[in-house]
Amino acid sequence: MNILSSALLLTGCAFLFLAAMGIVRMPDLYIRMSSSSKAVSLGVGFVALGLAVHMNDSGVTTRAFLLIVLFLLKAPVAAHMLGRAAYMNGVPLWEATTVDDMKACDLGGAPVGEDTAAGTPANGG
Amino acid sequence: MTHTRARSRAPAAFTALPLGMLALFVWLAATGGGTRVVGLPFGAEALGFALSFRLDGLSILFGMLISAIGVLVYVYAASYLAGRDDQARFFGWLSLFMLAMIGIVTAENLIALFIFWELTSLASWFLIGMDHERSEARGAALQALLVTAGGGLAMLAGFVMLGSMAGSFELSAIQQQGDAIRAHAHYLPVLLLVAAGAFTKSAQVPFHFWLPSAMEAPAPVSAYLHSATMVKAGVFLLARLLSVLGGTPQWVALLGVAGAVTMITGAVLAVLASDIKKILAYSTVSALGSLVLLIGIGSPAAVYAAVVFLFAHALYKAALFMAGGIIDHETGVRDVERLSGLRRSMPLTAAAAILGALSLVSFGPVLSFAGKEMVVLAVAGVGAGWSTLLQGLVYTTSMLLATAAALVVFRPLFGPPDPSVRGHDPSPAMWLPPLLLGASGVVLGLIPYGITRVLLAPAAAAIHPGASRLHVSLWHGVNLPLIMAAVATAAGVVLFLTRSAWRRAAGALAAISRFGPEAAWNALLRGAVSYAGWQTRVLQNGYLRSYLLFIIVTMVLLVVTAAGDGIRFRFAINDTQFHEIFFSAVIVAGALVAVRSRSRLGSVAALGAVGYSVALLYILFSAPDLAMTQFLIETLTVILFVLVIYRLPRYAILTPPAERRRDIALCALTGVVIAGLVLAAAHEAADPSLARFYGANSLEKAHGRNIVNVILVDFRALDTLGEITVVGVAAIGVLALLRLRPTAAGRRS
Amino acid sequence: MNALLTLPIVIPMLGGAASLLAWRSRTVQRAIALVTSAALAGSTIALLVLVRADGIAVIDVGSWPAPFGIVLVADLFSALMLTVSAVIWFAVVIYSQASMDRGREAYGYYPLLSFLMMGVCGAFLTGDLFNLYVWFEVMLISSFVLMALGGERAQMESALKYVTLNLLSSALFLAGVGLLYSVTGMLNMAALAQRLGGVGQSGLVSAIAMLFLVAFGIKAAVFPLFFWLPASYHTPPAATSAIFAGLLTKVGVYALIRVFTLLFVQDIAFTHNLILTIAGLTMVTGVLGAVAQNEMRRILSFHIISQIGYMIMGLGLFTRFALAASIFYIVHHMVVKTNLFLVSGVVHRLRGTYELKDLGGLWRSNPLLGALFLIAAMSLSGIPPLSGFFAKLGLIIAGVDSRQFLIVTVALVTGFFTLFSMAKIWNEVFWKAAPGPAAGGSSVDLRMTLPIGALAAVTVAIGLGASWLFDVSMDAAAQMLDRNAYIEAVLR
Amino acid sequence: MNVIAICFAILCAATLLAFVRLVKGPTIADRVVALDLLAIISVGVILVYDAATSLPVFLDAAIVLALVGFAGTVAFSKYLERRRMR
Amino acid sequence: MSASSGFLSNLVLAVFWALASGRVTVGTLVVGFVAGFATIFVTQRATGAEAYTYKAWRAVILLLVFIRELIEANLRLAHDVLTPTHHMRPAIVAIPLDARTDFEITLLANLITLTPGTLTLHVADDRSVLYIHSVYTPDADELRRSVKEGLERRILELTR
Amino acid sequence: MLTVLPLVIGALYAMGLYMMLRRSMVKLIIGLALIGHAANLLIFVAATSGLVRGGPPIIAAGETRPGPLVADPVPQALILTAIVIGFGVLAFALVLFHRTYDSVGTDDLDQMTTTER
Amino acid sequence: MSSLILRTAARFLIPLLVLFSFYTLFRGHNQPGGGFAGGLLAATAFALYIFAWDAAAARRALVVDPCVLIGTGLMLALVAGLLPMVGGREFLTGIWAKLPLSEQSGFAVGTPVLFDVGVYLVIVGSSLLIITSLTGEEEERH
Ligand code: NA
Ligand code: NA
Repeated sequence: MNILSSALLLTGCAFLFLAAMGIVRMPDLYIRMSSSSKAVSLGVGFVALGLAVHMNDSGVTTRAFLLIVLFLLKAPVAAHMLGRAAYMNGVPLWEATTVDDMKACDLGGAPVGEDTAAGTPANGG
Repeated sequence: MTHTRARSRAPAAFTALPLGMLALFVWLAATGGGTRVVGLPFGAEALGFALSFRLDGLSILFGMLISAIGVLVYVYAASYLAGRDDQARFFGWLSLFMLAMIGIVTAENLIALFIFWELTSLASWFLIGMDHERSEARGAALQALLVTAGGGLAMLAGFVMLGSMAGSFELSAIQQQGDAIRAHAHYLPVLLLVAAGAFTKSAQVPFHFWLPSAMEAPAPVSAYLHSATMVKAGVFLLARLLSVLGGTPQWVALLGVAGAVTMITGAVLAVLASDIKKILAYSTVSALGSLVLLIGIGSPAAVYAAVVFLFAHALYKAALFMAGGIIDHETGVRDVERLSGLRRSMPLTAAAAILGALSLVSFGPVLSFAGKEMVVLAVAGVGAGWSTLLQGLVYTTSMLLATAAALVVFRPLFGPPDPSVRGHDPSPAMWLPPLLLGASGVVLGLIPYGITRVLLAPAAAAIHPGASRLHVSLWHGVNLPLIMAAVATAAGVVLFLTRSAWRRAAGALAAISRFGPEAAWNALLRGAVSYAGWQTRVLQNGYLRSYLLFIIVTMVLLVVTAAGDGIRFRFAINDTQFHEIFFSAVIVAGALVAVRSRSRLGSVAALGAVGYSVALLYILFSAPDLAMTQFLIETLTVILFVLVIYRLPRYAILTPPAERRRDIALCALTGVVIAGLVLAAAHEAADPSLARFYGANSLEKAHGRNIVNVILVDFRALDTLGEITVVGVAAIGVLALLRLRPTAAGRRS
Repeated sequence: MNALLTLPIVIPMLGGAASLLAWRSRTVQRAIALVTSAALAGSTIALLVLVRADGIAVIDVGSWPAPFGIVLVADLFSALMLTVSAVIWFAVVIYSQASMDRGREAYGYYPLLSFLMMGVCGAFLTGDLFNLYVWFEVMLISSFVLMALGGERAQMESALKYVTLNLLSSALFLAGVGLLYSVTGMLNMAALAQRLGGVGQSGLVSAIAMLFLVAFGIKAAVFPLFFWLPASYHTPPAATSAIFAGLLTKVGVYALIRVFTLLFVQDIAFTHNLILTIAGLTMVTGVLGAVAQNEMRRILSFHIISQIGYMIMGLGLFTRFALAASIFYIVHHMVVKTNLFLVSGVVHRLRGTYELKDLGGLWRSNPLLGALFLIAAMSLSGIPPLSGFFAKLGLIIAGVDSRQFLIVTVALVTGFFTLFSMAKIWNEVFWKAAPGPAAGGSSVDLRMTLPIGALAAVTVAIGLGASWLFDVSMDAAAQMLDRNAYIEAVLR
Repeated sequence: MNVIAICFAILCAATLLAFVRLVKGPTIADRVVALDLLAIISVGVILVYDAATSLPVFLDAAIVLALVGFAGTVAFSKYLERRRMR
Repeated sequence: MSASSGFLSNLVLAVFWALASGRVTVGTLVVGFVAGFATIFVTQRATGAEAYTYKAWRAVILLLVFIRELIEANLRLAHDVLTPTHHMRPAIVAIPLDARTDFEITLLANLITLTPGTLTLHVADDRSVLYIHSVYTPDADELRRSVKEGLERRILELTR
Repeated sequence: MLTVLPLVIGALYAMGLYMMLRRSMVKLIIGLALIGHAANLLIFVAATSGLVRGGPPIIAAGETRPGPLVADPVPQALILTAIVIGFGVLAFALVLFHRTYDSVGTDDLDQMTTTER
Repeated sequence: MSSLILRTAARFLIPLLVLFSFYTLFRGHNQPGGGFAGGLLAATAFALYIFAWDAAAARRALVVDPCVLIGTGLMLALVAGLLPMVGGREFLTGIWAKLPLSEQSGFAVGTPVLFDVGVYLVIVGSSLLIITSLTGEEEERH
């Protein structure tokens, strides 16, 4: 394990850890997704690079690149889809949010709280 | 029960069968002598069953009786049932009965005997139930079937035990080992079981109640099955096994008591009844009782008496039933108190009835008189104090039977003609058979020598070798039995004349029948049905949870008791790394979240996490194919869950806490048990030759480096063939479930 | 020999796959079903003749030698079961052509039936324990779909319970296979039979045996694991219940017998006495369940359970004669029980109901149906000379010879109550006058009466030919008890 | 070799955090994000494991998981959309 | 000669290079591509491949700009995640779009989402507006300008 | 791990069975899924090679046999089959439960006793 | 209500997924993959197609009716099993033919590969049938 691959692996894992911290600490869903989707692509990117360097094998390298490209494409699309759906579902924005230009188009539905804390008291069953 | 009197051509075809049988037995009797065993190449050797027949004096006597009376019954029935659309069905069952009855009396192999025995019960069920639209007929038929079949099952057990004791079901083999069997530890149970079969068939108390209710059957059936033949099957069986099971104190006591009690009970009930067929039925019960008593005594005299009495009884009782049938058929009335003065309008039927009644009284120039005498002599021969009691019982019975005879004959025929009850003699086919039977009682009584030498003596000898030296004669000179018979008959007539006094008082006696055996039997059945209802409600209660509990508890109990102490564990934590334990913990934690989560989607997401962690474990322990498939399947499962669950309601039901604690405890225990098993199994060193073989041949023979995939598509391709079928069928199932809905109109569920 | 052993699996699969390809056309599917079921009947009979002549037939699937590949093994017991199953399938296919509604036929009734048979035949033939699990799953998923096909509410509810309880059984089965592999490193039954004796911890093998007892006990519907059966068998159409009644539980019984004669014979005092107790309890609870019912098919469903008690009684007694009696009993019962359900289907077609209180008058309107019902019902009740009598006789003789008088008594008492409830059906459905106007005509499609008649004829034939079948059963039992013969045949 | 151990430790911590969000929720979308992150962390674990064992064999599993994880998230999003419209 | 045909010729050159070097591997192909680009760049006037080289250059710049923003925002966000106090002022901003085609809008949206702190929420049905949730938006107009000037312009240069 | 995994298996069986005993259909099917995982892990632990790290049963390029320290491929093949079968059956069960809810109107299993009363 | 971004991405991703699914199928014999993984990947691709557009479009795009796909797959697996029996070998025996490509990456074609393709078709057909039935039924609701 040479220095470069170790470094890459560690930074990759660090970014993944950051992503995890992000989704726990951030106040609302959208900020969590913002912080996690970037860290995720960087995180996996670095780890994949680290692996490619460590293995130094063309097959591995190409597949690592394929993985990185995949992530660069899928992460934003997934984040976008989820963000949009969450917004349409009335997932609340953090109160510090200043402007909401999207309120104009009637996408935002009333917060349907099946699973929200405010949902009716479902029980263990 | 009047029927249109359409003249139907007598179905001659059917009568051919009894005639043929009669011819056969006449030929057999003629060429008689000794015991001939004829085996047919049929049966199941491994089961010890062979269709072999024994033709000796006893079987020929019964065969003759069955076929002779059979001919007369067929002729009688042809016109009795004229105009009914189910005649063919009737004669079908009657023929099945006759052949089966002949089968019983000629069977050499106990299993063959049992087969014929059950067939007679089956035929009797259908014959009693001919008028199956009437619920009374159905009830009577079912009762008869169940009582006799129930007894039959016990008898089967007896036969099987007897067969295993003797090493064969062949009577000849069994009869040779009489002493060994009598001394065998299982002698008493065998006796009781065989007796159960005989007593139910031959309507001994307390199993007698089915016979009177079997009178729902048409007259020919009552005349044939429930007097002359079928009910005698039990007596025949006991006679047949006398040499094997007889002679022991238990035999004598069991048959003696049962016979005596049945004899007297039958007689008493006969005089209390007013329906002509019921009276005759009870008198038959009494006759069967005396026959069982005689077989119980088992002395040569008793055996001979039984043979003579049995033969005589078959003739006159069939005659009386046929006569009774004609009266019922013509006038539609069966109550003796309302019948009166029919001798003028139905002279020939009256003649038959009188002859029959005479034999029923068994006093005067009739064969049954000789039989009665021999019964008295046999009973007298019994040692110790018993003979006086038994003689007393015999005379009381003959007194009561005399009264019964009077009831049946005197008022209906000799009373003043009653304009409201009209009737006249039917066609000769109906009155000739009873007349012949009645007359034969007298003729054979006067000159018994022919019948004795040809039939009765050989039959008695077949039952008990010592019986062959005796002889039958009408006239033994004026001796005590003669005087006593006269006194009994007279007393019977007196009793008849004073019947109006005691019959009303005796009506109260009928009330006790509520506690009689029939009531007990019905209570038993009702009890069984209600218990069945309760048990099914408790076990099959419809709650899926209770079914699951049954399974889990059974599994845990069985596994724990089976494991006992024969299990060893070995705990080894040292070889694990942190992240492996961590992901295992994630699996358990994920499952816990899925269990406790309030929201369905929360549970599904947690389930997804569990699935992913399991896949990670597969990665960590070198199973790439597995992990890949698990990731794919887990995601598709989560997607399916989402698509389906989204329409289901939220969790709304809370099971009571006590129940939840119980479930938690039970499931925890199950988890411990399974974990224990896995640990113990891991402790056993297993032979890795499969893995070695696959490793060696995967590339060279199967052209593949990925051993797991090679196993799936080559080494164990049959598994995969089945597996893809499962997936294919599941998919069709999903399509069918979603697309095929019950059309509101089309479907009556 | 190679083809004969493979055909029972290939023919149904071909039929099923071809039917899927002909998904759009009902008539083609019906034709395929007829052809394949006839072909299967032919090939299984040929296999039976072969096995009867040359003894155990074995082939290594994929030419991989045992214990590495999967083997297909046909001893007399499996060949017998295959033949009877094929005959039943053929009968039910013909019956279904007349009785099955258009909707179900359009949504895969025939391919599902074929795949069910594939699972059943596979289960009877395989010599590999995990492969048996796979065939069980093929059989089960097909039965799940057949049970729910049509989507009526009653079907849904009962299918739910049927699926859940059988899935639990499969999970236990899988656990059992995993444990056995962990202990012996083998999946081939012959190899397992060799190695199980050598396992150090005796308690462990018995415990694993109990897992199999429960797993197969659920599939065979023994006490106290049978609840799925009465809850579900009376909801699908009659043809479906008929093939379920004839086959499903029998595969469970086959598996129990196979596993407790070949693999788990180390602790017979415990396991087989336990099986005997279970047999007795199954008989009693089953027949009492039937006595308590007043709907024709529920009565018949409970009878399946009580009859299963007889089949595993032979296993519990564990002598050659007892096992032979069990095999005879299974063959007899498969035919009779299928027939009774087919008859109930005709009754429903004539009167539109299965409730006894609303039925009646069929003895007058359909005497032939009555006669055929009588043959099956009386055979079930053990009335001679039909097959049921010799089956029960064999077991009673076996019981008496082994001095097990309690189970013999229970068997006889159960026989009594079986007769009681069969007579009840006869009284209510056939003898009693039809209450109210006789709803529905009295003419029945020949394609429904023909299979019933044929199966009734088979029942009579088994009765009259009891000697031949019992001898075959005795040889089959001998083969099963001679574990070394099986092991040598497979691991040659 | 301790680099791999540290990586695993970090990834375990990340998994724990993602798990916390999965449990807390509160909305479905949060759980989906958590589940998606768990999938991605699993990809990370696979890659690190590949590095540890120097066997490229598991890389395909990682690619499959990446593709499939995406499909799962999209499925949840479509579910959320439909729920609002209903 | 259009940009795409220029790209095609570049690929062909890369293949020749790999074949020339005897081993067709990923490594030789990449080197071949760079060499191919260099030759096209040098001979662009003669071969008229200006469109291709211009766009290729633009693509490289876009990539560099994106990477710069990526790293800068990640650091800011990482800081914010780790420190207890949040400095975020999130907002949902509507950005009028000049991009028209599917590819342009999707590329822009994805790049915006990828750059930390911003998440594309919705594209208006008439494709006139893009709604972005941004974590740090002290001034909405400033954000619109930086997006339009930064990423959108460079994408349009590439695609138009 | 040969001790940790059996405990996980036991826990999964316990929780799966507990969920199956609940009155809600959804919990029942989640229980079935958990038990599915448990049964698969049970076979995985049964490997004759024990739990091998970094030894996938794949023959390396240039070799004709797998290395010495390789995981037992048999359980992996069995589990793969069991997983796919489990998926098929679970998919059907899911749709069946959904259709049952449609026709019965509730997902409370205690209300589904009509076919047996 | 489907999103433009998803559709554009799908236009690129779905072909990639399908390509990867064939890749997984055909290398399955030597590398992790095979009929199951390949089939499930193709099913995932199709699921994406449904989410990007809608179930009705998906069914139209699907040339073959899933039931027929399943039938073909089963038939193919059966044929792969029966072929060796023509030569007298046992059911499902692997019969191999060596295509003259270079030794190292020689592409051997045998009945097990055909069998694996059968598995692939059944898995794809079944998954599609399940997903289209569920999503189709879903859309009928609205
Ligand atoms: Na082990
Ligand atoms: Na961003």
